[in-house]
Amino acid sequence: MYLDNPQQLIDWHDKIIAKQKKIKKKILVCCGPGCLANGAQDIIERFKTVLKEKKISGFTVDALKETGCHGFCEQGPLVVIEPKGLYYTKVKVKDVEDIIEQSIKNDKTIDRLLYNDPQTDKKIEKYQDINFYSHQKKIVLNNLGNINQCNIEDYIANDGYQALSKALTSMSPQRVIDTVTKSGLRGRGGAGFPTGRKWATCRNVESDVHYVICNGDEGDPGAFMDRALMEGDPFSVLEGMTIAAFAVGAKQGYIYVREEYPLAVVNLQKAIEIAHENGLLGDNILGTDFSFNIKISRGAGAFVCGESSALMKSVAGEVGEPRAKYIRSVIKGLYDKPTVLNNVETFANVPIIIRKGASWYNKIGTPKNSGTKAFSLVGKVRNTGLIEVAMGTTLREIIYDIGGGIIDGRPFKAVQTGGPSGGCLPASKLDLPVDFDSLKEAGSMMGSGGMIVMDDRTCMVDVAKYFLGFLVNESCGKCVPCREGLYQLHALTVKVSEGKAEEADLEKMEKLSEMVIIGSLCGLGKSGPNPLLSTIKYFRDEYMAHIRDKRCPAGVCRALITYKITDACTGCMACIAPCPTHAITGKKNERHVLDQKLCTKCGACFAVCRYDAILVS
Amino acid sequence: MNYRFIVRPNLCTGCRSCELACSFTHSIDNIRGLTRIYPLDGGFKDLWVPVTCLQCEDPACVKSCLVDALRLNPNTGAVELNQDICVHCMACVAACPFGCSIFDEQHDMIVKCDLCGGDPACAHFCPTKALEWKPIEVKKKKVAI
Amino acid sequence: MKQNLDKLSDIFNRYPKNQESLIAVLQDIQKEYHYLPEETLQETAKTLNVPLSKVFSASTFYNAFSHYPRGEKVIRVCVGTTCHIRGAHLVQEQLENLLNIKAGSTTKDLKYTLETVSCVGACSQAPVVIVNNKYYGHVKVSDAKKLLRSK
Amino acid sequence: MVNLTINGRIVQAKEGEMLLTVLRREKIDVPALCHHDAVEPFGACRLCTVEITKEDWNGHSNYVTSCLYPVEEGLIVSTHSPKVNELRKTILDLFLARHPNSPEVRQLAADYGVLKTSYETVVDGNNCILCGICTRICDAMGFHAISTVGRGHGKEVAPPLHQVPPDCVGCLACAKNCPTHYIEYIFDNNYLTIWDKKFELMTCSRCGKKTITKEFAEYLSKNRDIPISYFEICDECHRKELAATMGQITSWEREA
Repeated sequence: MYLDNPQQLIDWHDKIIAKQKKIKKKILVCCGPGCLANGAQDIIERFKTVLKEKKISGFTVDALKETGCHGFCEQGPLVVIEPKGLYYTKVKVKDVEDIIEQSIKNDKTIDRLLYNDPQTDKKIEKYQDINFYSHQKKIVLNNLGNINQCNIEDYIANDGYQALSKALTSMSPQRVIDTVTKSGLRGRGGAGFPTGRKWATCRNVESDVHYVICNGDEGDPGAFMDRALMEGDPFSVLEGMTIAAFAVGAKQGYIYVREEYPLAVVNLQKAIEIAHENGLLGDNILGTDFSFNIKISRGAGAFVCGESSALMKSVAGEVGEPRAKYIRSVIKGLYDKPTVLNNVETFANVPIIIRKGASWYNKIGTPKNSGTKAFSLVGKVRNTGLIEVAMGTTLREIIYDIGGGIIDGRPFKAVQTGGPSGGCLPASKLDLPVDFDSLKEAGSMMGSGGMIVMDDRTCMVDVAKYFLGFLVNESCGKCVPCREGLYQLHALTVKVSEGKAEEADLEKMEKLSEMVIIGSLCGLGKSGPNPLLSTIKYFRDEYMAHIRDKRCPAGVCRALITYKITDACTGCMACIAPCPTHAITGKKNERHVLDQKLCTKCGACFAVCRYDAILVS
Repeated sequence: MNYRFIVRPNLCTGCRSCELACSFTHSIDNIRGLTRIYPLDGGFKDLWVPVTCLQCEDPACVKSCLVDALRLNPNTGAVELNQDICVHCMACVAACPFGCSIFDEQHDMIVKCDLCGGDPACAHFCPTKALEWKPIEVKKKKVAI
Repeated sequence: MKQNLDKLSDIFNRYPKNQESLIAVLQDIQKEYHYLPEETLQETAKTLNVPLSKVFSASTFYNAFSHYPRGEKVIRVCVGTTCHIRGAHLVQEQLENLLNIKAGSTTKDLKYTLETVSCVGACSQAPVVIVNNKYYGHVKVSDAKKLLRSK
Repeated sequence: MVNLTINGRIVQAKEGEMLLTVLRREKIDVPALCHHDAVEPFGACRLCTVEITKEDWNGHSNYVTSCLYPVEEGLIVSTHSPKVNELRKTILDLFLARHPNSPEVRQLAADYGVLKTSYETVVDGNNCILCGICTRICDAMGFHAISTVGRGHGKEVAPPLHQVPPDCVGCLACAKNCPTHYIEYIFDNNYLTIWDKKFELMTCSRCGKKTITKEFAEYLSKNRDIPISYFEICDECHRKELAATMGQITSWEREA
């Protein structure tokens, strides 16, 4: 339906609501990255065929919704039956028929598919009652579990495009900027620059052309919030960008999506086409004289392209080398024109702020850090998944209340935020409120929202080595401190992990880090040493153990550990085949023997042993 | 005030004072530069022609420069070569139809007459006024350009 | 190796002929041929009116592009942070040993290509291995052989 | 005009000028290996980094590359503060680890008191410091014959596909402006070879002297509207010819 004026949007909204009221039950199948990896697609196909075969009166395929990420990826694939909120976890294809028979045709609950609370050992029927959900505050991610991914009717039914309509009809661009400024929204990409101020600067630059770019190059390893948003709720991103374009006077926008997210590209493309068909993008949006187009620009696998000036070069089809930003990109950005660049989550916040007002948004979170933040809670935590919490929630609440603590009840060691630009925070910082300023002060940063929990089996030297290795691979190679400095820092961490370092090397690393930070051209180099510096700061003992005692306390650094087979060995022979060097020998039911000379310490035996008979020391 | 650079081959004795003056004036770190002016055999008996840049109206050297290192100095009327910009591609040396962009091997740079920034040393030292740097008399008739 | 270039014009027709389309075009070529044959780079330079050196520079800068033919089965080991601390490097090593190649290369018989990828955003399933775009979660070292056999 | 203080001295500069330009004009010795006036500033070598502050910055200072930093009113610049010197030393130390055999790098490092690298020497280090001057000049001249290839520590300068560069005309600008003289070229009788591409040289029809490559002359003739005949005579023979022509005129004048 092509919308010629704002009134038509309201009419359409009412019509959809009326239509949806007729659907008695909805089957929401999570199609987030985690559930897809676990086979959600097969489940959907099965639902479709079974629904067709059974021909239940009052039920068509319409009742089936392929939603975005529901968050609790650990328990996927997830199926939710609304309106009751029945929450089925780890659903398999063979369960589909059962679900339809029991819970759709009838009103029964299938006990075996319910979530089992590990603390109380009780089955929980509805997801609202699960700790993982009850401690969250879902604003931006709210649509994700509820609507069909690329269905504009679902989006409009959930108040979608009302913010755009409000902005275009009853607000001036300046008032839009004022509202965003007053809301206190800060860039969700990591650095936390006030969004309103960015827009105002861009608007005030005189130029024939302004651009709006959405940064969907979620490069931080261990983060997938933006992926979930782009795939599961693409219209909110488009709406946010359109409002931003209206505010700064842009006619052309770009969404830069990283190469590893093909589904995000497909869904965004679909959403853009649908928005065009309905007069919500393109010329004369909603019949006003405001026009805006969005083009998708695919990344091609370069972490550095998350940096704004590199991203703009990449959009222009060039090599993604950053340039020095003494002249900021809001003033001279893409093709040297004033450009607003925000990340996916920031744009997704905008429609909500415009719709509900700045003061409503302001009340969420803390005074200087309003709103919520989405995180991907992963690592050695029990409940991994996609979460959204109010700013200022403590790390402890996130890791223990929502995350359910560490896997296997092991001790918490550190939490890594901010990806390769962030740092590792130790247990003493667990009560730190999560916001831009507190994390930065503690030596880490918000980053785009990856939160990786580590237990005592994670070696901090190894983590620092990992991140530096990552950055050496991802550095564009333009400036010397980053190209050569990070390379040498990585070489030094390798030296530590091999037990070949001296105490003086630690100081050398700290000094070189400082020089890389002040000397590098872009954010990648300037924040690159953070994982190293934060681990040296909080886990100095562990470094000293590697250097002085030639010992890796976590049992990770290969040069410093040995694998041994203990008396617990039952002689099950499970470890013999996986050993790539045939270092393990033994007969059935007899204790196996590991030849240390042949052992390459690959950990294959350790991973398969079910009797904890392999000891790492 | 406007000046003009006058060359009178019939007055040239081939004493090569101009060469010396040019070379000394363009010294770098007390090493003499390559002369930008050459008194050459004019073809007749005892006729010398001091050959130097004619500061053409539509200079081939400027056209040949791909990095814009050669520019007209509106104050002196000389086409000057900015050494900081020059990339030593030798295009101007090859392109000048009068051979007046020259490669100075000693200093590893391309040189050409710059009229000494508005006071050419060669004219100063020419004993016979074969080279002269003279103010232009204001003409009454002016042609609108 | 001469490549069939017929599909190239289809790819070019999808985009405006300018530098802005360069990366998209290269991606489509990569998708079509599974790598970037030399001739396609030359054609791209000509068609988009971008210097060949710029095309080559971009195609070597970005990780997504390969200049050599890839195997029938492309195995990508996610080495994102979560996968790393859950042992992805061990899986990678096991695959390297089994295939007798290093990550980033292809077996001589062009059957397998082993690559690493920095994060595919499926961290809750860590470690993750992707075989020809199919995701395998919670992979163990001992699963390596199974992965090679998988379809 | 803006006023700024450089190492305690008040200096005037034009608005929009880059700090390094001002420093060079004031004869303040700040090293820079990736700077060339023919091309846009790049900010890759970071050696020209200086410390800047302003009176109202409350003692906070910032480190910026002077080649890229536009001058501002009231800027207070120190070009050799302890931190800046330490940074330069570190960069030269890193350079020395990667390019141990480059005389230019060794000289500059020695000037800053770095005689031996304190880091691990990079095994396959060559003398290319990846300053990008060659590729940027090649781009500025409009040839785009060479470019950087790859990224990160393995980045290199190379012709496309690592083959003979089709767009190269053999102007030699890349080689002649390389700060470490890494790019090789060979003159051999009538030929010049660079980037493995062999070029025929123009020969003076009078004296037989070799000038620029034929391809370069043809390029200039075609794109810059210069008669090809100009390139057929060397500069010396051109001068002789001019003298002979002028010998027939008594005097000539040009207004200046």
